[in-house]
Amino acid sequence: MIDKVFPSPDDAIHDVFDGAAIMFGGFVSAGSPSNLILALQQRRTKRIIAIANNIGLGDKLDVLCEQHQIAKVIATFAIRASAKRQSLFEEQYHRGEVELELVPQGTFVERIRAAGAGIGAVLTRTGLGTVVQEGKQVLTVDGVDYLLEKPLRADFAFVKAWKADHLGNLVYRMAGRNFNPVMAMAAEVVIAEAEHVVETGELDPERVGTPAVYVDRVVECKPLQIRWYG
Amino acid sequence: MIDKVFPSPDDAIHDVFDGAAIMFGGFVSAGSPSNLILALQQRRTKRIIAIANNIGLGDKLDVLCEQHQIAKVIATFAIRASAKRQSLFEEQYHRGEVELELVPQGTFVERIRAAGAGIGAVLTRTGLGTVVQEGKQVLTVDGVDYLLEKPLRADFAFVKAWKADHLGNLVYRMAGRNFNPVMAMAAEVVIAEAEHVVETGELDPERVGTPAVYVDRVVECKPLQIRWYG
Amino acid sequence: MGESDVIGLSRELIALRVARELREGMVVNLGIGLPTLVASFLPPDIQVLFQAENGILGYGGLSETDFDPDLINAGGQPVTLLPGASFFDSAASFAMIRGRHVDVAVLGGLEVSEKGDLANWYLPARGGGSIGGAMDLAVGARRLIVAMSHTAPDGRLRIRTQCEYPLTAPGVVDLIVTDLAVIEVHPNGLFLTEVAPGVPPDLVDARTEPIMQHSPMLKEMAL
Amino acid sequence: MGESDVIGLSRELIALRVARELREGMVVNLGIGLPTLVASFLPPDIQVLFQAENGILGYGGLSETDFDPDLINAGGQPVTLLPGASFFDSAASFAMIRGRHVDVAVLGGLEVSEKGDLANWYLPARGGGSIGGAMDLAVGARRLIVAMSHTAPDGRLRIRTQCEYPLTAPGVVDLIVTDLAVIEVHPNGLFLTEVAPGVPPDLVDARTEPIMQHSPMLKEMAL
Repeated sequence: MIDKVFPSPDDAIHDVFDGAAIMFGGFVSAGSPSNLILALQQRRTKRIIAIANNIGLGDKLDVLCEQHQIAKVIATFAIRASAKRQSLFEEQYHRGEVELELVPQGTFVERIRAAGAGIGAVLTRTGLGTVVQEGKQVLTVDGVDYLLEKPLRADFAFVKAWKADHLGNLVYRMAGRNFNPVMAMAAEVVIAEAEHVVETGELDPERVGTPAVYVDRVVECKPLQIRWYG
Repeated sequence: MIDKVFPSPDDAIHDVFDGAAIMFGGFVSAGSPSNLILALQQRRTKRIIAIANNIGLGDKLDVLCEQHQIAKVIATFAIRASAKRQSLFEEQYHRGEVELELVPQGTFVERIRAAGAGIGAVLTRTGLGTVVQEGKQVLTVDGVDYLLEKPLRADFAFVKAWKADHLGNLVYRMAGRNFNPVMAMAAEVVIAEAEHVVETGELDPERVGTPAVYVDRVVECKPLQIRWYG
Repeated sequence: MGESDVIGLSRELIALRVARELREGMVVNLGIGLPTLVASFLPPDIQVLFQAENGILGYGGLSETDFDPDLINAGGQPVTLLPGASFFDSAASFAMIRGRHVDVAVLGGLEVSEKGDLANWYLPARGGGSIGGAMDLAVGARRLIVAMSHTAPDGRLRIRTQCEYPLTAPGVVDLIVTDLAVIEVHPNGLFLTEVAPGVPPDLVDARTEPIMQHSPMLKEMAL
Repeated sequence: MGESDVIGLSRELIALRVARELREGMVVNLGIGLPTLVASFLPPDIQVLFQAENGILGYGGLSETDFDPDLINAGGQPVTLLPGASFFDSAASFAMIRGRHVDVAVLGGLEVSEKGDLANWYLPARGGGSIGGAMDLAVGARRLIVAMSHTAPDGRLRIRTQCEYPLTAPGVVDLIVTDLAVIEVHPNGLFLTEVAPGVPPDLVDARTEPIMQHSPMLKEMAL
């Protein structure tokens, strides 16, 4: 019987290498693979290219900046409107110590989906006439201009589910879906933390949000609380 | 309170006009809006452009050929391997009475999704080096060739759900999903037949397959049995 | 400046005025900040579906009681669910937005040009900013309402001939609602249709860089 | 021709030979017709996930009892579910296929060229055909196995220097399993690796248009 369950977050991420591009699911407090991120901090993996919707004060991802583990962030949300409390990432960004590629959120998720779905590029009107357009091809289809945005893939994806089975099926809860299902399609190795791991066959096939084919490893973890400073 | 429920299939399709492009959800016996199709037969709507995965002997869609209601079919499956029993559509196609645009199934569904999702075109390797490529632009992204396939939209979409609420949320059952969720995104007017209509609030938000925003009209119908000759 | 600083609408009244634009059955996305307040001022007889780009359709007010990390709006705030709500992933959410299935988006603004260009993501003072869902909402929503204070805290004009800050999207704004006025963006320029109670039209003109046409129906806002 | 017509594998034995190619944990899509039979010949100790492009991962054998219209494979046949199955829509299903998440696709064939071109959708005799999911599977599957009779019922050669029928996809076939032989498609041509019990290699050569290399390990199939 196929069994993808690993005993600990550390075991589950054993082969993450320095310089790896890693996708992190989650939107602020919802569906964030916090335990896997903390295991990454423990391992002191270096020069990470972090692909995540948001990095900010209160995000577990920001913790990776403590030891300067992140070289580059590809995100939609990284610099906050208020300068009152800065994240570690913001401090390092303003000092020029980390690179930031800011992507519109719809383009971000669609580029990831394209990578997972074998689509060559995304044609979107989002970003036309803005700095997002810089260096990109504009394509006209039936008289309408679109930006050509390339697929975004990674070496690893860290995702968070509510439930998982031993086969690797994932069930999400409420707004905990967000980027997790598409990221699980777009990385070489997909590692899922789940609040509950159940026997294969116990999940309702109608409720599976990520089919087992996409998931390489599963680890059961109590979710960590995230305090977001919006 | 928003209430999208109509009393009968005929009421629900009252404004379908001659020459309309209509998407029909369903894959063979699963998730086919058979009651809406039969209402369309009753209305004798003419020159229909039918966008459906399959049309064949046993499909309710084939019934529309009895009175030559269909002018053109855009489908993935229309001509069967066996010549033993032909559908009405096949007979009319071979006599040159109806037009057929055959599309690879993955391209078919992705073109519909693109229309619904505001994506300018689909870049896919499927169809390259085949007759599907004829007349289409080939685009090279990072050294790989792709066919540029245009979005596919319609005036109406007829979809079939297991359950619906008065607000227009749809819940699908098993392989009854197929093309229904994407077609519901890609048409001006979306009409859903559902086996069970329940009060708004009774559906599990986690199980909604098509959010209410996409659905204009709902009608409760006993599903009709479909006998498929494969 | 002394007197004029206290005229005009509060943030809550701006939100209330924006809420008047919403109609039964509309799908509405509210941006972070001031726009979030709009939900609180919806007339009780109108059923609107609020979309949160992080994957909820049909959420209700903010949740005052317990915090469920999986039930938040796009600003990270805990929300409640209304009957008929649904959840979906971010790909589906932005398909909904980009595909023009959201009837109205209400966003905050830093600058709006007379051509309807919007700048609302890059903060020059911070040397950076975050795009989030703003560019997709600006381009995808069928109608875009910008809710903001008419001028910046330092008095800088925000409604301009041309935006100076990096754009969120060009030519997308349909309506501007500020503490001083309601302004429509037409193909041939800005159109002043309402002023806040006690605000003379020439004050609005003085605090708006481009020349606006005044509607023949120009009136004081009914709040 | 008389004698030779009865040599070679039955459809079931072709399916059995194909099933030997499958490994624990693989995601496998079986085309309509002969390939469907492969599921019945899977060794019991191997867990494979069968994908049906109409939106099922993890289905089992055909359902002999009652017919549920919503639980069918891509051929429209009623199937059973195995523990760990899941459902998804067609967009998600072809994302899975096109995105190279299907390890093996087994398709029927009308013609295969020495370059691995596949023709399997257009039926000249019918003046038409149906593409279905074949083109996406041919392009998207990590490994493509074609299972077919070595020659057409009228004796026409199916393994050809060039396909004459309209292509499903060029250069996609990895392995051909027929009633007579197992043939690998290499960048430099075809490679005969196995013959059916009692079938001499030169018979396979005679019924194959392009010249094949014979593997130094060429052997009779173990069934």
